[in-house]
Amino acid sequence: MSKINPAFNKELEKFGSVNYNACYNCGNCTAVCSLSTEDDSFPREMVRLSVLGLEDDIRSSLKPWECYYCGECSTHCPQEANPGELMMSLRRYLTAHYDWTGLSGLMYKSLTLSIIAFVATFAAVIAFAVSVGFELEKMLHFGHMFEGIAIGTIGFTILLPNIARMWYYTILKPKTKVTFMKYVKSIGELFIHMFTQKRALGCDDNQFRWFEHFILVIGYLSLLFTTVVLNWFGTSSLFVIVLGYIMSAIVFVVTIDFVKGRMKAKKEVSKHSQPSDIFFVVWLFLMGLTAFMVRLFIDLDILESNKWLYIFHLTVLVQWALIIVPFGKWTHFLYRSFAMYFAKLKAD
Amino acid sequence: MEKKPKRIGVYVCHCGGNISDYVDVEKVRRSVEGEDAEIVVLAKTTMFACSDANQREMVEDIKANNLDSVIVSSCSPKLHMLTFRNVSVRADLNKFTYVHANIREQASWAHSDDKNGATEKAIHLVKAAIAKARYAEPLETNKIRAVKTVAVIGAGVAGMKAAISLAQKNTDVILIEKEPFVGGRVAQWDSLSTTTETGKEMVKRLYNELLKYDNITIMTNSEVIENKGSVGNISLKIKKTPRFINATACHPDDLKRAIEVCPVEVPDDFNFRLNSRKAIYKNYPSEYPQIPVIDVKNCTRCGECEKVCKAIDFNEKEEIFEIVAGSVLMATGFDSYTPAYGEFGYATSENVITLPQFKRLIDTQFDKLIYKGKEIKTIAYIYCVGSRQTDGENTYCSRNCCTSTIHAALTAKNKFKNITNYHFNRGLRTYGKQEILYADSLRSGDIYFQSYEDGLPKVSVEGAKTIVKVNDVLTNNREIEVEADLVVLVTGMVPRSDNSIGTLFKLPKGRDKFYNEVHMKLRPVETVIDGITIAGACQGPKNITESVNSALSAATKSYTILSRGELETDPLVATIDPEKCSWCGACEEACPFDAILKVENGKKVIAEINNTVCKGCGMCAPVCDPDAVNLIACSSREIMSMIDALV
Amino acid sequence: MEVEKGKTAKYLREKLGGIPEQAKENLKQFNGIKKIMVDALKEQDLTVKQMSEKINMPTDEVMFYLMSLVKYGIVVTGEIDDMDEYYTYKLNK
Amino acid sequence: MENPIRNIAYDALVIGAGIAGGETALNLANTGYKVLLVDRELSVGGKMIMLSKVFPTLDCAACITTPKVSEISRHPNITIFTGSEVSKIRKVSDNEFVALVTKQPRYVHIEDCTACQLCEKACPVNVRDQYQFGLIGRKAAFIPFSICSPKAAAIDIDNCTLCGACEKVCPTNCIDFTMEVETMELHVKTIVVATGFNLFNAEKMPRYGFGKYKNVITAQQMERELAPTRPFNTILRPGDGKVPDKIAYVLCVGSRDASIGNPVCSQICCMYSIKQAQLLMGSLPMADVTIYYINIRSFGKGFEEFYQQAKGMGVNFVKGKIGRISEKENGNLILRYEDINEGKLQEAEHDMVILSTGVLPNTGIDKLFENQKLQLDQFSFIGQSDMLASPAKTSIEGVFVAGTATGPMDIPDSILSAGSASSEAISYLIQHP
Amino acid sequence: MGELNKKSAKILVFSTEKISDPAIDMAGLLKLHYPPTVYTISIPCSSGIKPSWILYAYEKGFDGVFIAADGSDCIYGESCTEKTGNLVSKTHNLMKEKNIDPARLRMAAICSVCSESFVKQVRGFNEYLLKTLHA
Repeated sequence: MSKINPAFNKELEKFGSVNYNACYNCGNCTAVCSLSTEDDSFPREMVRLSVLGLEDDIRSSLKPWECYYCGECSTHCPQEANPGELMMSLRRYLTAHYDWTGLSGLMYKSLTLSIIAFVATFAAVIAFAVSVGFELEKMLHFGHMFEGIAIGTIGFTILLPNIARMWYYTILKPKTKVTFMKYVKSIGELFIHMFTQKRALGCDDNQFRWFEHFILVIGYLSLLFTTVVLNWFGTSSLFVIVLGYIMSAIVFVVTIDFVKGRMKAKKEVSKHSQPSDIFFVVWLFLMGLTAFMVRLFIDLDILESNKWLYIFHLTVLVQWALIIVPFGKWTHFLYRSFAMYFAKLKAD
Repeated sequence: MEKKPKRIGVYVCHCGGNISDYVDVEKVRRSVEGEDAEIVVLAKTTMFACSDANQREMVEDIKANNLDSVIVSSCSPKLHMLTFRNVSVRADLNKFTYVHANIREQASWAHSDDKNGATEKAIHLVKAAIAKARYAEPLETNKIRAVKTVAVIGAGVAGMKAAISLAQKNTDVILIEKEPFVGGRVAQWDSLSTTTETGKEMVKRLYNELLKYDNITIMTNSEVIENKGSVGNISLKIKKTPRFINATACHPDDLKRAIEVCPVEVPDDFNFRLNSRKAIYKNYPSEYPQIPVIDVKNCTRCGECEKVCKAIDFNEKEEIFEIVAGSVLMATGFDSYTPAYGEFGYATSENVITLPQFKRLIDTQFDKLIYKGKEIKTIAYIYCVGSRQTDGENTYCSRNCCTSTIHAALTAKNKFKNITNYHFNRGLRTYGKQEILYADSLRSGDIYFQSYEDGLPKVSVEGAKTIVKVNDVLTNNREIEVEADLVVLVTGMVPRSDNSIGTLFKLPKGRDKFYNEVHMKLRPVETVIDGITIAGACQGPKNITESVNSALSAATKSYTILSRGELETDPLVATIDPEKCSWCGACEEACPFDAILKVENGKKVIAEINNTVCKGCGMCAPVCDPDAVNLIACSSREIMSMIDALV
Repeated sequence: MEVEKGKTAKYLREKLGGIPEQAKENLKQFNGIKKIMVDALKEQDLTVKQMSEKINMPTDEVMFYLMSLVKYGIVVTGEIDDMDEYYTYKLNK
Repeated sequence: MENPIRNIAYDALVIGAGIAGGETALNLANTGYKVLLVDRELSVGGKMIMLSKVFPTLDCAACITTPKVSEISRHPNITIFTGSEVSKIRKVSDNEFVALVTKQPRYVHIEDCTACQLCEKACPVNVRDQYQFGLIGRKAAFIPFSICSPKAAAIDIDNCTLCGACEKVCPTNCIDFTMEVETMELHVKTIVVATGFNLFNAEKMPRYGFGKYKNVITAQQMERELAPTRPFNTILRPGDGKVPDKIAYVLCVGSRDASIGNPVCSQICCMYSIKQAQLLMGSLPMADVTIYYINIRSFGKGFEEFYQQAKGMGVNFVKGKIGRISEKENGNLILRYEDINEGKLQEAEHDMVILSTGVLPNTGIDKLFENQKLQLDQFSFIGQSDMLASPAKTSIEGVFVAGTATGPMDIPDSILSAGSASSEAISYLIQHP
Repeated sequence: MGELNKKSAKILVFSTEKISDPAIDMAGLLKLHYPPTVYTISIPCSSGIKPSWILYAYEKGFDGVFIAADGSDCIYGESCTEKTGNLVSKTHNLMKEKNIDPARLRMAAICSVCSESFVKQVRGFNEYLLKTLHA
C-alpha cells in the first residue's frame, strides 16, 4: 500500500526538474535508453515514482546513479517531459538527502546561499593572506597543508558519513540481505567504476564524451596525487613537474570543451544546466589553469611578483575543497561509484 | 398464360475475396448456367459487382442480350439492392425486375468454417433468386406529393441546428420539445472545451437564430403521441402541456415573487438533484422561452403564486395539435448513466457524485468548492462508470467522458484554489485534438492511475474520508491509496430511459440500444423507416461538434427527400383475386392501416386494396380462407418456387 | 498543328528533342534485370533468397522485380517450402 | 502553343474527391446544384478507395466507395476533373468566386478509353507503382488501379520513353501525346474544401528504420497487401518474400508525439491496426500478431466491441511504445520497449513490423486564397470559425470544409462532416441566389 | 448432399426484411456459424406467412421451418406478435392433421441485433431435428 504525495513535485522543482508531470507513461524513455535493462528499467519508473511522490522508493533507489545522461530519453520523449533532466534532479535530491549536514540541499535550492559561501571562503582566504602578511612561502606551505587536511577532514566528517547514509537508505533500510563475503567480493566494482566510469561507455550518444570524462577523471585524480602527495609546487623532481604540467593541462583543456557545451546548451544534457553544474566545470577549469600557471610562474621565477595569482589559486582550491567537493556536484563521482557497488550487492 | 421464357442474367460477385475465399464462385456460376440454361442466358463472375466498371458492363450486357431481368449474388440487399436496381433502370429495365441474392452475410461469412456447405448454400440461394426472377414483373411506383415540412423532435443543440438549417432551405419546420425549455443537455453546462462561449450562451445564440425564421414553429412542453402515414405525408398528433402562465400578462417581477412564495420543494433535475426547486420554476435566469412553468405533477394548487402574480392561470388546458410533415428528424438526445446502488460507493457514501452533478456543482459555486457544507480540495474521478462494462450491458465506450472529465477537472482547478485531481481511468481516450487537453492536464499536475477491467478501483469510507484504492498499471500494479474529499463517477451516455417516441415510430435499436442507422457509412443518418432521420446523441455518444455534424447531415437528408415535392414509393402492396374473394371481412380486420375497402364490382361484394395506404405488410394474406390475397413480389407462386429451388 | 493519330509519341519526342535520360536508363536497367532473372529461372525454380544469391542482388530488390514479373505474367508463383515460409517462383510456360 | 483558357460556371466547387468531397458533391448534386469536383490524383475516391476493409463492420472499402464513386461519376449534375489542381481562388462578390484550375495532361482521352489494358501490356517500362505504395512495379502506360474511376489508362510522362508502343496497340486510338496542360478560369458560387490529410513520413523517425529495414512497412502498405487486388497475391514481407508469422504493429508513429511536432492523436490508427490484425489472423491463421500501444482509442460506435473481438481472436496487445527497432541478419527485427504492465524493458523479435503512421494536415490550401485569408488552426489543419455550432464554416464566408481537412477523423465522421458542409453550402446557395 | 444431411438438418427460415434479416446478416458479419443447410426467405412481416407455404416446405423435403418473427419490434404495428402466433397455431393444427410433428415448426422473436439468439435458436433446432429425424 502506497500513499502518494503530489506536493513532492514542488520540492523536486527546486532541484531543477522540468515538466516531468507531462509523462503519459508510454515507456519510450526506458526503451530508447541504452543503459536500461530488463532487470534495471529506467527512467520511466523514476518519473512515475516522482509524479506520485513516493519518496521512500526514490530514496532507496540506485537508478538515478545508473543514468549517465546521454539525453536520448529527453530528445525522444513524445510529451517533452524531460526524463533525463528528472534523473539529474533526482541525483541532486539524493545528494541533498544523503548529506547529513543538510548544506547540499540548501545550496542546490538557493543560488544566493551558494554565492554567500563562495564569497565567505574568498574572504577567509584573504583574511589568511593578510594574517601571514602575504608571505608567499607561508601561503604555499599552508596551501599544501590545507590540501592534505581538507581531504582528510572532509573525507572523514562529511563524505564517509554520507556514503554510510547512502548505504543505509539503499541497502539496510529496504532490508536487503548481503553477506560479508559479498561485500568483499564485489569491492572491485567500486574501483572499476570510480576510475573508469565504464558504464557510461554503454551510452551510445558518443564514445568521445566518455573518453573526455575518463581522461578528466584520471587527470584530476593524478593532479590531486601530484600536488598533495608529490608536493608539485614544492618539488624539484623534473618528472613530477612535467607530470603536474600534463595533468593540470588535461584538466583545463578538457573542461574548456565542457564549459563550451554548457554555454551553448545545444545538447540535451546541457539544455537545463543548473548553477551547481556550472560551478563544477568552471571551478575544475580554474583549478587546472591556475595550478598550471602557478607552477609555470614558479619555474619562471615570477610568482613572487605575482602573488595574487597564488591567492586566486588558493581561493579556487579552498572553494573547491570546502564547497564543491562536500556539498556540490563532485560527490556524484563518489555516489555513482558506490551506487554501482551497491547495485552489485543487491543483484541476484 | 405462360409467356415466352424470361431472359435472365446472373452475376456472382467475388467481393474481392469476401465471398470467393469461402464460396467457389465459379462453381456457383457453372451450376446456374447449366441447369437453367433456357432462362439464364448469361452467368458471370465479377471481382466487385458494385464497381463502376461492372455496372457499366451490366448495362451493356442487358442491352446486348436483351435481358428481362438481372440477379446479382453478392452482399446483403441492405447494402446494394438499390445500386443494382438503378443499374437495371439505366439499361431501360423496370427496377422491380431486379432480384438480389445474399451470398455474403448469409453464405460465405456465415459458413466460413465450411467451404463446401457455403458453396452449396450459395448455389441454392442463387437458384431461389432465379425462381423469384421468373415471376418478377415491371411495376409502376406510386407517386405521392411530399409535404415540405420537417418535424424535428428534440430541441437540444442537434435539433435546433437542424431546424435552423432546414429553415434556411425554405423548408417549414416544427420543432417539438418535451421539456418546457429548449437547449437540452448543452444548456446544463457552463464551460465548454475548445471555446470561451458557455453552453448557455450557445443555446441562447441558437435560440435567437431560430426566432429569425418565420417558417419555424417552436413547441415546448409538447410531445408526439400519435404517428400515422408514411414518408412525404406523416400525420403527427402533438400534446402540448400548458405552462399555466399567461405569457402576455406576465410581469417579470411578479413572476419572481411567485417563485419565491411557492411552498413546494422538489429535487431539481436540471442540477441533477443536487438541490431543489419550486413547483413553479425556471432552470436558470436566461433560459428560453423566458417564461417560467408550473410543474403540474408537483404543484399542490395552494394558490400562493396566484395571489402575487396575475399571469398565473390554472384554467389553461392541455392542447392537442395535428400536424403533417414530410419527414421526421429525431434528435432526442441521451441520458446520463445512473450508477447502481453502491456502485463505487454511489448513494452509499455521501462524498460520491456523478460527473454531470460535479459539472453543475462547479458551475454553481464560487471562490470555494463546497459540497454538503465541506470544502473540497482533493477530487478522485473514476472513469468508465456505466461504459465498457464487462459484467453489464453497456459494453460500448461512451466516447466523450474522458475529455469531458479532464475539462471539468481543469475548470475546477482554475476556478478554485488548491484543487488536486486524481484520475482513475482505464486508458485515456482523448482522441484527435482533445489530446492537447490531456497533455495540459498532466502538465498542470493532475495525476492519472490506470486499471484494467479486472482490477477496477475500490471506494471505501473511513470516518470522514473517502478512500479510493487501485492496483495501478502504471506503477507496476502497485496498490495505491488516495484520500479524496469528493469522488466523481464518470458516468457515460446511455439511451433515453423513456423510449416512448422510439416505440411510436418503430425505430430499430442497435446493440448498444441507441437508435440505429441503416448503414454507418452508406446511410449514416437514415433509419429503416423511410423519411425518418436521426441526429445527435440519440444515435450513440457524440460531442457537440459531432452532434451538430450529424444534425446537419440529417437535415440535408430530410431536405433532399422533400425538395422535389414528390416522392416515389414501392408498389409492393397486397392484391386481391376477385375470382376467389367473396368478402368475409377477415382481411379488413387484419389490416392495421385501414387499407382494405369493401366494394361491389358489379357481380359481387369483394375486398379492394387502397394502394396508397397499403404498406405491403401482408398481414391480410394468411387470414384469407379462400387464399385470395397475395403480396406483390411475395406471392404464393414466388415463395413456393423459391422453396422448390432451395430444397 | 495536325498530328496523325497513333503516331503522336513521335511528335512529343521531336518537341522535347529526345527521350528523358532517366527514363531511358531505367528501362535499360529493367530489361537487363528481367533477362538475368528469366535466365536464372530457366535453370530451376527459385525462391527470392536463392535468386538473390544466384544473381547477386539484395533480396528486397529481387522481390520488387520478381513480383513485377509475376504481375506481368512472365513468372508465376510455385510451391511453398516445407516450413511454409518461402514460395518458389517459376517461368510461366 | 498557348493554353486555352476556358470560362465555365458552376454552383459549387468541391476541392478533393475523397470520401468527404465525393459525399458533398453528391448531396449538392442530388438537390439540383451543378458541382465541379476537382482532384489532383488520377482517380476519385481519395485514400479510402485504396483500403482493404473498413472497421468496425469489416465491409470491404471498395463495396462502399465504388458505388458512391460510380454514382458521382454518372451524376448529370457533377463534373469531375482528375489530375487537376486548383491554383488560385479569388472572392469577387458575395456569391462569386473565381478559381483557376490547372489540368495536367493524361495523354489519354478518357471518353474513348475502354480500359482494355493493351497499352499496359505493350509498354516496356517498369517503375514503382505509387498506388501500391512502391511494393511492386507498374508500366508507364497504366490503369491506376483496378477500381479507379474514371477507369481509363494514363501515361506517366516522366518515366515514358516515348517509344509509341502503346499507341500502336490502342484499339480506340485514345492515346494522344499532343495533349497539353489546360488552364481554366471557373466561376463558382460556393466552395467546399475537402482536401483530406497526409500521412506521417516514417523516415522522419530513423530509430524505427523505415526505408532502411525492408521488413518495416507502413500500415498503408499493409492495407494494399490485404486488399483484394493485392500486389503479392498473398501476405509476404517485402524484404525477401517470406510469409510472416510474427507480426508487430507499432502505434503512434508520428502521432501523440511532440518530439516530432505532432502532439495530436490521429484517432484512426488504433482502429485500423486492430482491423488489419483481425484480417491478418484471418489470412494467416498460424501467425502471431502483436499490437504495441500507449492507449487503445476505440471510442466510436461498435469500436470497443471490435477491440474486444480482436482480443478474443488472440491478437496480443502490449502496453508500451516502441523505442527502437534494429535488424538481424535474417531480416527479422528486434523491438525494444518497456512493457508497462511489468514495468520492465523488453526486447521482442518479429519478422515483420508495421508502422501505424499518423494523420498530418495537407498543407498549402490556405495559400490558394488570394484576397481573403483562410485561417488555419494551431496544427495547420483548416480552422473552424464556429467549431461547435457550425463545424463546416471557415474564416471565409461561402467557403466550407468537409472531412479530415479540419483534423483527424474516421470514415463515418468524415461522411457526417460532409453532410454538414453540404447543408451549409445548400443554405448558402439558397440565401445568396 | 447425403453427407450433409447427416451433419445438419434442412431448415427453412422465414425472416423479415427490416427486423430479423439484419440480425441474420449480422450473424454472418460476426462469423457466428450455423449449419449451412439453413436457408432464408425474406418477407416484409412475419405475420404475412401463409400456412400453406410451410406445409409446402415439408412436402418438398425441408426438415424444419423456423419463423424469425418481428416480435414487438415490428414496424407494422403491435398486432404482429399476436397474428404470427395465430398463424403458427393454425399451422400446427394443419400439421397434426397431416401427421407432421408440430415441433418441426418453431418460432422465436428475433430483433434486429439478436444475431446470437438467432444462431442459438437454429443450432438448437438443428440438433433437435437431427435427433428426431435421422436417429
